[in-house]
Amino acid sequence: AEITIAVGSEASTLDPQKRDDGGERAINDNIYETLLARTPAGELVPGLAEALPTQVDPLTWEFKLRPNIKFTNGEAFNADAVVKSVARIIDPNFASEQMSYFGTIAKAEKVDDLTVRVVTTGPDPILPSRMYWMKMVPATYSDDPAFQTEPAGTGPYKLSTWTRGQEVVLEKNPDYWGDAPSIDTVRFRFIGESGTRMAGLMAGELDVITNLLPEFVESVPKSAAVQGVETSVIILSTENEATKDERVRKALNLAIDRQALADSLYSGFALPTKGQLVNPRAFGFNTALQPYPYDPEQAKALIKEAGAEGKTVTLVGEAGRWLKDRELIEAVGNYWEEAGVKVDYRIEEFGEYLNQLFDRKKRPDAVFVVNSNELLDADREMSFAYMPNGTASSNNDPDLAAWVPAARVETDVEKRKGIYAQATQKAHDHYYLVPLLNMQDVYGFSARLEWQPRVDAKLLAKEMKVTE
Amino acid sequence: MTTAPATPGLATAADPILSVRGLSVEYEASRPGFWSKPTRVQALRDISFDIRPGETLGLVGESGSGKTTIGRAVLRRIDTSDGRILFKGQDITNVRGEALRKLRRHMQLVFQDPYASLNPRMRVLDIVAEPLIVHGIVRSAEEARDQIGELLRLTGLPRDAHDRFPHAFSGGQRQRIGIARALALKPEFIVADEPVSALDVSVRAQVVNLLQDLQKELGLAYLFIAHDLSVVRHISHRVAILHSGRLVEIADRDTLYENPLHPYTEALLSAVPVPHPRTQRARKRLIYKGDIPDVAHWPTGCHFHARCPHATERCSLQVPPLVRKAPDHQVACWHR
Amino acid sequence: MDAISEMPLLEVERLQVEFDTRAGIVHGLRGVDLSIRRGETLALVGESGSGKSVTAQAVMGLIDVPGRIAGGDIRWKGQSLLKGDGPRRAKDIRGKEVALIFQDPMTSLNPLITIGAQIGEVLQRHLGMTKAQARIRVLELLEAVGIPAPPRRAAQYPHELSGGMRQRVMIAMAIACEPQLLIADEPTTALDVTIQAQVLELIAGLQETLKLSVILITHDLGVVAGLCQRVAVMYAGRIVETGLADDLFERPSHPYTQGLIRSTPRLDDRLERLVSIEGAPPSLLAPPRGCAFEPRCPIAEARCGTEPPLAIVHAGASAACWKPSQPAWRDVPASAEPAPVS
Amino acid sequence: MAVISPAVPTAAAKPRAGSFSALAAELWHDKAGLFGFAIIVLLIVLAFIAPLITPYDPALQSVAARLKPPVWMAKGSWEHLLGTDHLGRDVLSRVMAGARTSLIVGVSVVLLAGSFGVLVGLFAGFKGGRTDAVLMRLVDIQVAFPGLLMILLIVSVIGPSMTTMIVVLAITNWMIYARVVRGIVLSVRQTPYVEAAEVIGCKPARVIFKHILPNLTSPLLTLGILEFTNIVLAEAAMSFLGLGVQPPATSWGLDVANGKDYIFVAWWLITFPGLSISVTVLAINLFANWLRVTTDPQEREKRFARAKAAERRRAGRTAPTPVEA
Amino acid sequence: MGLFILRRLFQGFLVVLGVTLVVFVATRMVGDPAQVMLPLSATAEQRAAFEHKFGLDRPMAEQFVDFIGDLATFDFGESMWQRRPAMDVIAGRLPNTLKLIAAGLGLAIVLALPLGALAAIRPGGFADRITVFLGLFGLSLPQFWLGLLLIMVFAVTFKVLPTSGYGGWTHFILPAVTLALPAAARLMMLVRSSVIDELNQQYVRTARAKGLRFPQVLFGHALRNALVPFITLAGWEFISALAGYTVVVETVFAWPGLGLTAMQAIKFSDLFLLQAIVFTVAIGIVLVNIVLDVIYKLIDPRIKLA
Ligand SMILES: Nc1ncnc2c1ncn2[C@@H]1O[C@H](COP(=O)(O)OP(=O)(O)OP(=O)(O)O)[C@@H](O)[C@H]1O
Ligand SMILES: Nc1ncnc2c1ncn2[C@@H]1O[C@H](COP(=O)(O)OP(=O)(O)OP(=O)(O)O)[C@@H](O)[C@H]1O
Ligand SMILES: [Mg+2]
Ligand SMILES: [Mg+2]
Ligand code: NI
Repeated sequence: AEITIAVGSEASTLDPQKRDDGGERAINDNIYETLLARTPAGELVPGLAEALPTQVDPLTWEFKLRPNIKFTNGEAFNADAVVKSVARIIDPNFASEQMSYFGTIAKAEKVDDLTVRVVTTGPDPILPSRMYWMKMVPATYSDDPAFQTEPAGTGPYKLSTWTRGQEVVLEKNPDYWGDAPSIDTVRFRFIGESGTRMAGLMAGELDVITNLLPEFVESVPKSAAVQGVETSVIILSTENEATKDERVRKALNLAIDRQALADSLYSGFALPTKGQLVNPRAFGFNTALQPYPYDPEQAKALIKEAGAEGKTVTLVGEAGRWLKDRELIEAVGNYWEEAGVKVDYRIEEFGEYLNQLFDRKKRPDAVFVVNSNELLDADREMSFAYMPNGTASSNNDPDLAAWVPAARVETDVEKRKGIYAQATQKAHDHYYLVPLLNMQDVYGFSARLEWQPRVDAKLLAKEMKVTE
Repeated sequence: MTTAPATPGLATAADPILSVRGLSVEYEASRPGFWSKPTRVQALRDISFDIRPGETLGLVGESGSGKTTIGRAVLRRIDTSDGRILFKGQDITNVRGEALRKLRRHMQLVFQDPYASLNPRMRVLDIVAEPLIVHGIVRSAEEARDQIGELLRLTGLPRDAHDRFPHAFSGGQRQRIGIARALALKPEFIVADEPVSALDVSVRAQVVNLLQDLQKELGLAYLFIAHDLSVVRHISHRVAILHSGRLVEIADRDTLYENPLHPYTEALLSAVPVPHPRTQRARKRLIYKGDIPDVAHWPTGCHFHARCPHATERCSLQVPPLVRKAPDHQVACWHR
Repeated sequence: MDAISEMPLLEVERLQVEFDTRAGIVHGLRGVDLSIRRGETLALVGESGSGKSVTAQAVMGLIDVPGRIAGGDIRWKGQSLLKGDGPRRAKDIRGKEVALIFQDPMTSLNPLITIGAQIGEVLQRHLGMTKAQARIRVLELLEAVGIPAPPRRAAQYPHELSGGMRQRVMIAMAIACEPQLLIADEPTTALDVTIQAQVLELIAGLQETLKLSVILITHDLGVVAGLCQRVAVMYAGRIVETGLADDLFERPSHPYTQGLIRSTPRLDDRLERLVSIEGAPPSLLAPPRGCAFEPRCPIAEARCGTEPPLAIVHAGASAACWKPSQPAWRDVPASAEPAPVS
Repeated sequence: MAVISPAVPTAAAKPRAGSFSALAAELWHDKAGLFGFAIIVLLIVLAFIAPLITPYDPALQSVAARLKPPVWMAKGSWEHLLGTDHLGRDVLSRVMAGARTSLIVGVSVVLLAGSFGVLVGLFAGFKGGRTDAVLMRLVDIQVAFPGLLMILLIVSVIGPSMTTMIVVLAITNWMIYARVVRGIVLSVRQTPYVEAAEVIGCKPARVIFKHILPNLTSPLLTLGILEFTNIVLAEAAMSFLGLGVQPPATSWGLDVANGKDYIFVAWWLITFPGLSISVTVLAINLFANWLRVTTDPQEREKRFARAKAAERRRAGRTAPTPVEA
Repeated sequence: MGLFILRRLFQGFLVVLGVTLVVFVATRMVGDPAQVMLPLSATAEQRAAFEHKFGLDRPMAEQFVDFIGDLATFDFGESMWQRRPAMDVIAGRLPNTLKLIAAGLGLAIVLALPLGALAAIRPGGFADRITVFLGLFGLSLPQFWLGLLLIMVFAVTFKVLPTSGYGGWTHFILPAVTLALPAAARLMMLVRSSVIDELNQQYVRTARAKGLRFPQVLFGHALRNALVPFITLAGWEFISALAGYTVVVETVFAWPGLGLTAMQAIKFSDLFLLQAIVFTVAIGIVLVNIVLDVIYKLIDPRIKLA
């Protein structure tokens, strides 16, 4: 059988280790594999490794590999391939954009043909999660320039054709080590406009479209949703005139009816955050926290009390990158205005938006971001938005500054969890963030397609089926 | 009735109001590229003549021969490439800017097309008063109303013409408005570029007569450009014949009409039809084959040699100079 | 004369043409009567706006919005071109049997087509010639109108020719199908005197060799004098006088004709003061009920308030005037008195 | 032969040509032009009083009342005549408010680009020679510059906003005015009455403003109006691409862009603003068409005559013989 | 003629140079590509490495000298977004856009010529009023709206044509129509008015006086002479389509063309790709202009190519 999947942007290369973009990932997830995998629900399971890794010492993890696996170019998958894959991706000259996932890895060592040790620069509790993200490439062929356009992996599919600007076609890998997939040919088409994608699905040209607008669930032949890895948040600055008063920050949190936003704007395909940015599926999620309540009266009162009535809050955001980003920003701003502040919307072009986001010296009062966490570990949110001097954070809480790095090297699972609980609680109590919604990924399917979408948002064709 | 026939010598006594000496004019025809030099066409070559106060010099020539160009050069509307223009003894060849604007008070132009030469959006009063305004003589048209009324009377326009627009007038009347405008500054010299060519025969006379009357009354000098030899005969004291950018003959009116020397003048005179069947049929007409030479590709030698029945080798090589054959008769031909 | 007994080639009867304008209806032609016989040369003269061109255009079927023929008839060899199946027949007559030359040779030729092709078109249309046949004939025609080096000229575009040459091309085009009638609408006004003489000579020559009838439209009485046998004078959309050229110039009957001749400057006379007809032609928006010349006529009287018919004044001459042949101006030559036909 | 001349009726009293009432009457007879004119008037009125009469604040969101269909549909209600958008804003109010944006952007761009282009054109046409050549070459370069790419570039440098858009559109649209004006100036300069003005000693400024400029008004008016339609469309396209007006301001293009994702569930989101653009542009085009003919005396006469001819043809069916006037 | 083309090529070269310089400066101001290209979480070292790799850490003047040097060899560096030579990216996209323009403009011309001529036969008549109204209507449709509408009707509802993408000839129909309609309307209105103008010319009277049949007057004379302004506008349509105005259509129909690529290049602050695109398009425009001049000359013998 043959299916067509629409993705928003085209892969710029098919080298699985080079770039960090969705178009490339969607395709290579079907061609390449990683040492560890996840079940559709998000649980770590063995992949190319025979079992979960064992920890030799705080810095060293040992992996046992499955035997008798070959890349589609004929090379064997063995310890050499793993060593090469690791060495390649962390080579500074290679300048992989995925380095942010693998910054802690020092090297990989071959023990024997089917045993590899991965060494980290410091204690790294989430190394297994990281290895779930690193695609294995063949030891020799990966140096060939042709590798960028003619991939060779161990996965269930291999590249058939790539017509630039139009489509990539994958066909079944006949020598796949695992269960043979039921779909023979997978066609990826690149369609940027969501309206056009919808049209394609309605016209029966497409089988799977991603980022389906929740409103359309009713109209498409079939749909499915899954708790996704993206969480929207507004980061408040603790320095700025308007938002340095904790009462104001609290008011801004209480002013928003998250449930209403989730129900109407996202037609229920989103959940109010539980008072934190950390993804509910991720390690480090604080189950003790409750969502900020919707209390417009108290919000108004707090604003008044803080003397912030009529003050201007600058809300920086962008449009078009994330699902309903502009609408969400406008809706939140609207709630805030009802609470009594004035909102200066700054919907910037993406480059300029990033400038503002990264500008450490001049933090905007409020910045809208959507955080995504593919590794499903709280470290991501912590270093992004919680820890002072994090990529996007706007507070200078000394506790958070100390805790987050500590947790990063804490290999004792329970202790680590404890530190994250402290950190999320502190941020919650001081209202550093306005966590908004945990988004769900909504997919539209053709009538014949059957598939359970995955938490990690991978589009794995081998799990799909069609009924004719 | 007029001063002209009885006293052809009268004007000679005075110094010329306008002297043109060796005038040449070139036009920029086109500029092939931004950086390249424009190609030039010679429109006039080595023109010399005088006009005395109160005198009319008729200028006749075929279309494209450069009549308008002479008028424009004399009025300093275009730059000369060679030669000098003296107005009342003063060299005006290179005046420009404010000095030129001042000069405009003394020399004026009457146009050929009575329809196109009046701004359709202005009242007659505004049109005629404009020269006075721009030279700071009056501040507004209304202030000049009486003065303009006098001009309108002089040019034979109805008294109520002031507040009407040009389109309400006939061709002859419009031409009178144009003349009134030219007279507003009391100039001594007027270039009239085919002022009657666009008018019907039945009204043509009105304008010609008006110009003559004004000359008598105000002592004006005219450069009267026309291609109609019959009209020129009635108004001019002297006549100059222009042929493709050169003067070929210039003479006292009666001399020229009765005793033309240049073969081109002869051809011209004989080609003019006479509105009388028997006379016309009886006339001996000189019809020369061939076309008028094109400015862009002037022939060498005498420009007329290709059509001239008397042409010899010499005519096609050397340009004949304008030589004086009689006290008031100059001609440019190797054979006369 | 033979020609006189023959049936007229073209007859125009009580032709009325009107133009719709926002200011009102312009009565361009107000009942024009005209006829021309085989081999005859007729001059149509009159002031600007008197309706000369409109008459020619009406004959050629070129009256177009805003104009329209409001009454009267045009007959070609006795058969109407306006009524019945006339309009259809007219399509084959125009361009073939009747041809027209326009005043302005500069704009009357298509600038993008070689003159050879433009002449050839007529031949292909009316004589069914092939392109190749037409090409040969074109060269003959160019030769006939006195254009040197026809093969080279035929391949040129209008802008490469001088005004006189273009007018010759127009003439070649007009005589291509050997028409019986040539209407020339001011064929020489745009040309210089010396070239004008050449063109007139050419038309006269062709008229002789091809036995053409010619209607020559002009306002230059000098041109008329040299070329035409008969003259029709138009004023304000009507013919006010017709007659043989020699007679008409010597003894103009209608005061307007008298005025016209009187105000035409002559090369051979020495009058120092030109004379003119005072006043202006009437507006054709609301033409007067009576004689249109009445306001300008020095000898007008009460009955001129009604329109005079075009009536025979003496043999071969008619005039639309209540007081024909009376000198309207004192300085009009004495010969204006009625005289026996010579 | 005796021709009895038909009685000629004196011209009936007519409104003076060119007078205001004559113009109005003419417009009244051209139904398409009248329609255009009416819509334009409506648009202008809307733009001025929209804030006073919109049923809701166009930026007022109501998350609870999202995507309500127009009143005539099954789930529609009288509260929102044209329904609501994805944020629960009233579509009718937004369409009304969008008129203001279109008008502001259109008028400002036309004025800005127009005045600059006119200045350049006047200068080039009047000075002539090298100045003319340099200026026109500049125009050429700008014309050869990939227009939309330029817009995209500038917007990404300065960031999108209404002001940016106005400036950018002005920068990329002035050339046409320069060319047209230069052409007219060159030809008008040749007309004898302008030459006459120079000969009597008018200073250049007077020549330009008193004698040349009046000739420009009607072609410029027509050009400006037609350009206005282009600007309305360009504004919409830019907003569609996300480079135009920024919220909470509204614009028809922005609304179509916002609504396009909802095309399958809420057709009214793109339909009403889209239709507004179309109708506005169509109306302006119709009016400009009428205006172009009206300001061209020759065309105007022809239009009149054609109308008369058509009238006569219709009348002719009942009375076939031509009536003698 | 050869000389003329040479001279025009030289002038064109200057124009292209000017355009490229403007773009060089403008692109440096667009934004920091390192921020845009790298993930939000990229470290400072990664950003520095990125900038170094593309030479963005050097002084502007130095970059500029290099840029000019490379220009001579048509080397625009590597697209940061696609990580392959910018010219390769363009080579892949430009043909698609050209094909789209050719299809759209061809359709527009095929529609405009006969309709415009038909309308001009009797101005104010029935056919004229219908075509003028249709023309004005076509002018008034925003392209993005039209495109979405067409997809809805023909691809989704009737399922007779593909919704989007590039492929066989069926894929061309909707985008080409969307591109063609406004252009066809503009061209049609132009044909109409210039044929009306030409029909009023004296030479048409001559043609009629010659007794030519109306079709020959219309097609052999009036329409033919109306071609000069027509070619001008058609060329202008081509140029503006080339200059990026296809981007709307490309966006709506997911057409892998240059306009869309330019949009993306800007979105990703891909300086090198952007420079290359502008350069290519400018060259294209210059070439089209030269071709137009030659066509003018072929149509109108009065035009001197000097
Ligand atoms: N602005 C100009 N640029 C280039 N050539 C010009 C220009 N004006 C006139 N010429 C040329 O100079 C020559 C003389 O022109 P001019 O207008 O003086 O002739 P003219 O005798 O007045 O003709 P006409 O009787 O037609 O008015 C003509 O051949 C004309 O083509
Ligand atoms: N298209 C038109 N619209 C309105 N009136 C017209 C039109 N064409 C001609 N006329 C009127 O018809 C009358 C006759 O015009 P016509 O062209 O026949 O004059 P003419 O005798 O040929 O004059 P000329 O000597 O100037 O060529 C004029 O009064 C003119 O105003
Ligand atoms: Mg002249
Ligand atoms: Mg005429
Ligand atoms: Ni009678």
